[in-house]
Amino acid sequence: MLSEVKLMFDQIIQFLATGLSIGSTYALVGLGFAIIYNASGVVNFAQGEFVMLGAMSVVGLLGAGVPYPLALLVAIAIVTLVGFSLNKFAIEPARGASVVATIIITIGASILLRGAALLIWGKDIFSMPAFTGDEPIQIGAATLVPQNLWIMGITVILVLGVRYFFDKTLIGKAILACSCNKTAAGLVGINVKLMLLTSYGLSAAIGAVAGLLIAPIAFTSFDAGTMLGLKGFAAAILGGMGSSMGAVAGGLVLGVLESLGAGLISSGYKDAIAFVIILAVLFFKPSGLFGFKSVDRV
Amino acid sequence: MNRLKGFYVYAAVVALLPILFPDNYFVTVVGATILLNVILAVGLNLFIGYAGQISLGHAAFFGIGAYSSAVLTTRFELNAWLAMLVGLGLVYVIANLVARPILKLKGHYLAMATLGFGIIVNIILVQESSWSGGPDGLGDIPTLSLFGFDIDTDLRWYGMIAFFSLAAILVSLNIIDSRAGRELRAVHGSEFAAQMMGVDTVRTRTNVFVLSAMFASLAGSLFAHQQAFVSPESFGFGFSIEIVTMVVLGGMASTYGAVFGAIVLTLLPETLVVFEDYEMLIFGGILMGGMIFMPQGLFVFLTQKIRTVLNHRSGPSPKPQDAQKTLECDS
Amino acid sequence: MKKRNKCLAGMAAVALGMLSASSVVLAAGDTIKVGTFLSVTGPASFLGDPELKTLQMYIEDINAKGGIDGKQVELVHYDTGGNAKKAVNFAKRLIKRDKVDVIVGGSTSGSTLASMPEIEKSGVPFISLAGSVKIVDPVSPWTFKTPHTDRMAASKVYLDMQARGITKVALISGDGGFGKSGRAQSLALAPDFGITIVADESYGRKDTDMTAQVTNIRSSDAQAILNFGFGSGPAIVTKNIRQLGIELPLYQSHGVASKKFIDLAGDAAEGVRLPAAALLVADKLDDSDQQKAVLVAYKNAYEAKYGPVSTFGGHAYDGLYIALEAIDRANSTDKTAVRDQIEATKGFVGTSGIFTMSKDDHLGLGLDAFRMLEIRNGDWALVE
Amino acid sequence: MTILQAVNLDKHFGGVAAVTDLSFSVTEGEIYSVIGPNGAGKTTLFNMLCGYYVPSGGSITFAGKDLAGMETHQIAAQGISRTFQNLQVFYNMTVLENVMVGCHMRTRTGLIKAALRLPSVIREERQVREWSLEALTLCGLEHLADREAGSLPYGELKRLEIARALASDPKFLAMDEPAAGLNDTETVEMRQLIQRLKERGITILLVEHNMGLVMQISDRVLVLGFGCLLAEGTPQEVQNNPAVIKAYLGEDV
Repeated sequence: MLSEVKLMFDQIIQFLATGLSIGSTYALVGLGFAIIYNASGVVNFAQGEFVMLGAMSVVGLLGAGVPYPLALLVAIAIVTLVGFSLNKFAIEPARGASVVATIIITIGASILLRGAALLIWGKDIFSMPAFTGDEPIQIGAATLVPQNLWIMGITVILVLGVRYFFDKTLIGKAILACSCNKTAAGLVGINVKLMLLTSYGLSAAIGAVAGLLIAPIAFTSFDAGTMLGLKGFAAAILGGMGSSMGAVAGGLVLGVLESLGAGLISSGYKDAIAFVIILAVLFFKPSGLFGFKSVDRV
Repeated sequence: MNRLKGFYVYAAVVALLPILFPDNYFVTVVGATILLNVILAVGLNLFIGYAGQISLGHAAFFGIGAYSSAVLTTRFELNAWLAMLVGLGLVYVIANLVARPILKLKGHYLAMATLGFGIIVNIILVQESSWSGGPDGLGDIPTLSLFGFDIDTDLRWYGMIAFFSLAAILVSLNIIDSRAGRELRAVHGSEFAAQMMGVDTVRTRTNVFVLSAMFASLAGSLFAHQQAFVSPESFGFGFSIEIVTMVVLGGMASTYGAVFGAIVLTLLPETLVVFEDYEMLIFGGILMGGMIFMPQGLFVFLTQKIRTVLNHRSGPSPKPQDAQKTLECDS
Repeated sequence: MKKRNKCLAGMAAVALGMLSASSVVLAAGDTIKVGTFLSVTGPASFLGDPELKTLQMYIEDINAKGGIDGKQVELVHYDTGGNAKKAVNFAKRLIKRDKVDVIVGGSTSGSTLASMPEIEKSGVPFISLAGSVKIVDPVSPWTFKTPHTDRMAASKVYLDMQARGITKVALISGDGGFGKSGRAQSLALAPDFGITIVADESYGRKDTDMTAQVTNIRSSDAQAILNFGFGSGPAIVTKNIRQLGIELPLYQSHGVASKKFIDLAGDAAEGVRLPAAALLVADKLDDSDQQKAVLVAYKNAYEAKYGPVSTFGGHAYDGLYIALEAIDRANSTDKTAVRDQIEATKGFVGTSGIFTMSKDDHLGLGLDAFRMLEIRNGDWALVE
Repeated sequence: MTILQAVNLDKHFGGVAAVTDLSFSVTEGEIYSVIGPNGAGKTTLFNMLCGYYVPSGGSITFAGKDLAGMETHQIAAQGISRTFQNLQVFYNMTVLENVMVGCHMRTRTGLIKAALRLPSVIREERQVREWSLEALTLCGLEHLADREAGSLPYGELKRLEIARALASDPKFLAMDEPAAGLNDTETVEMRQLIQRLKERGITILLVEHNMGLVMQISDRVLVLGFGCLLAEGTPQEVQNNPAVIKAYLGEDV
């Protein structure tokens, strides 16, 4: 009896560890959603494609003989450029478009990017070497591969970095100012366009990093971004749209929910369980866990 | 009768095409798909375009309608028309049940909630294979029959779907041009002002959500009998997005816009097929370009263009749009 | 069931009467039209892509050699992107607009099953390239298939387990059509082989980590693990199993029968067993093996042009040749005649095995067509 | 006869008190104005009256009925209507349609009847059109009936809101700064319009910064300061009230 309890406990530890690792990638994708939403009020449904492009670029660069660490950096740079162009060529010209119109534009962008990836890299699934090998590590009752630790570690660093950026640096504060009131931000001399560009670049770069981190575990292919994009969106909404830290928390919660759902209830229904819980949260907190309700002045 | 001028022209075209081209794949097969999508788009347009809400899970109702018909006619050998009614009833109940919690939400939160609902329904269809047939789907669905005639050729299906599609457009036009339709648009314009005029906006939003869900359910039942086969992948997130795109790309808050969107979005992939691997790239580009350069939608864009051309011919006339623009700058 | 088949046959005959009247006029040209709809993009592109390449390569080859009965063969192709709804419309397009003589296609069971009602109604010979047993059981008059069924795969795996004395099995499957159908067959067949399923887990197509499911399997008392799925899922499962230090024998399905799986799973794939067509081990076959010549020829031709071969392209090879040989034997493209000749296929040596079809068997393969393979040193090896 | 009565109303947002212990009553048929500096709680008061905010304490009674717990549309059904400080026009409709929404409570047609467009619906539509044109005429907008609402200038939009409210045949109309942003001529027109409404027997609750307008047309005036009642009385009484003078002109005068 006691050993059964112990086994159950060990299992739950494993589920939690796995969940946190999956959740970290969701958190990064969600963070990307939150940054762009904050700066421009747009929900960028192409966020998942940044993740895919990051991983696919590394695969492509490795194939071209670029050394591993350099390939990682170049891939992030490439995706950042894609983020810049998305803002420049799709979001900026469509200023003043309705919420649904921007949703369609970003969905169009995601299809376009997927189509481009298909043409460049083909339909194959690609593997990517782990940062530091595949040898499993035992941590308490949980077994992880080193890549899991990389995922969680880099997520923590990035999240802290983003937080510092928005709280402490002038550019970060300027972006926040744009999100509150573009006209006012413009009046006090903030280059609103530049700030938007920065936030798209930043969010693309974070997406790319998420891609690099997850690919050694889950592989990559031209259509690998879609599902991660949806999960990231769910994470951002669960946390409260526009709250960066909320998105991170939302991602971690989502990952743990999925893992516990799969492990304890039913692996077939794990996504449904996660979504039911998200819906329940929204029912009681219509602006997400950490979002704030804005009151319209009438 | 001026009110329905456009409708009569459209109905005439829909009726004439198969008479002129009775054996043309693009008329009877693609045409039937277009007309089916018209039902979906026109229904969703009431919710998105007119009432100003968003739903990324509409394919779920399409699927519930389709599966109701499929399961009831194959497993319980129920009459197909009865099954269709049961499907409508089921969607009525489900839509009402989810509407209350979901419609409390606004904007992106509503988008997320409807998306989640759609995904949950899809997962159920995939997992509950004992009655749904799972991912492999359900086949051998009997066809519809009317007055003893089996609807078993593409031409007959075209006629059947055309009938319901025209009915859907007529209903939509009638509603928009009535007290109920003004309610919807008022909710979109200013929810609080609408309430102040005595509109129970929660009920209005629920009703239009349920109504557009029932349009989808009807389309689903027709789809199931037409294809004689249903599987969950036809009712997934991707298709929800496709319907929304029809509404938005065609032109929101315009019934003909939705019709136009359904036509364009059904024909586009059919034509892009020849581009093979380039299909996605081109399709994505068209979506983006369309929305960036014509944010008000294709239909509105084109009618405005035509109007400008006509106006130029008959001399300059005042443009109300300009006045609107100045106002937007003021506020 | 029987009654319905008769009914269908009757309907088909009527439809055929109407169709053949028109097709005589249209097919009077001197090409044989082979229609195909495949999942060249989308989640099942790993099936559709080699299938299309195979069809294109061999039709070009046949035409270069003078065609069939002096007629050139024309391929009409549409990409379904793995979407069943599109498959139905493209099947209609092939039949109504392109007026093809025979259809060889349908990469996934979903797209095949979806388009079957339409094809059966129109009465066009159809050779499916998808796995599910439902396609040919019960037999429909116009539909055939070339790949082994999932039921055969499960049987083959269970036989191997029996030989190793395994009675408790943990099942894990993808939640796509292939995985779900394979799971159903595995559950249904287990008692016949004295096997108990002690864990039954599943995963989504785009899941990135299956550790939670594998953890549950670890705590069951399974003696072996069986995974039905395709795409990246099985490779992730394989890696997760190793990560959690599980040493149990791991069986995969024929869904991973391509070199890609070994690439993706890497070292973790060592020792994995799976039932697959002999194509993967063509070079290692005994020279006396009837199939060897065909396999080596296909493998060399494909690899010279496109890279590593998979068994999926082989299904298209089998389908194409069964169809064309039937047309050749029928000396016409009359649909009933061609269908009857396909049914009369006897001892056709294909990549998946040796086909002998009949009115009641629209697959024509036996369990022996499957070979049990094991991954050793990053390559396939035959299990004796 | 008292038509509206507020007793000990309180409203605070978090720690900030917007309205404190406010009591007053409005008599049927009068023009009752509420004035006070910005942030005195006038709009908050309006929003509580209309059910947009829930009062933190106290009660509002209208024609003998407690409004507590009623939703905005239920309050509207009691015969209360309002106009908005920040315009809430339905920009996605024509001028006439805007006003037709106002007739909502006087008609019945639901979705199903509308979908089938039964003869009763057509009759009702005709009636609604008639009522709406009447309201537009009263506000001097009948010539703009078919224009898109978005194309109207500010002053006319203000009158459109009044026409829309009128179409609901209200007993009581709350107007939130109807003259704000209007030029002198428009203000005069607005004053005349408000007086016409009064003549039709509509009780008016007016919030306004234009003191000239308020003092000219009000029967009674309530002065708010920091959410509290400073004074109440006829325009003359209020103008001479030392507390009011202090609040408006500062401590030292």
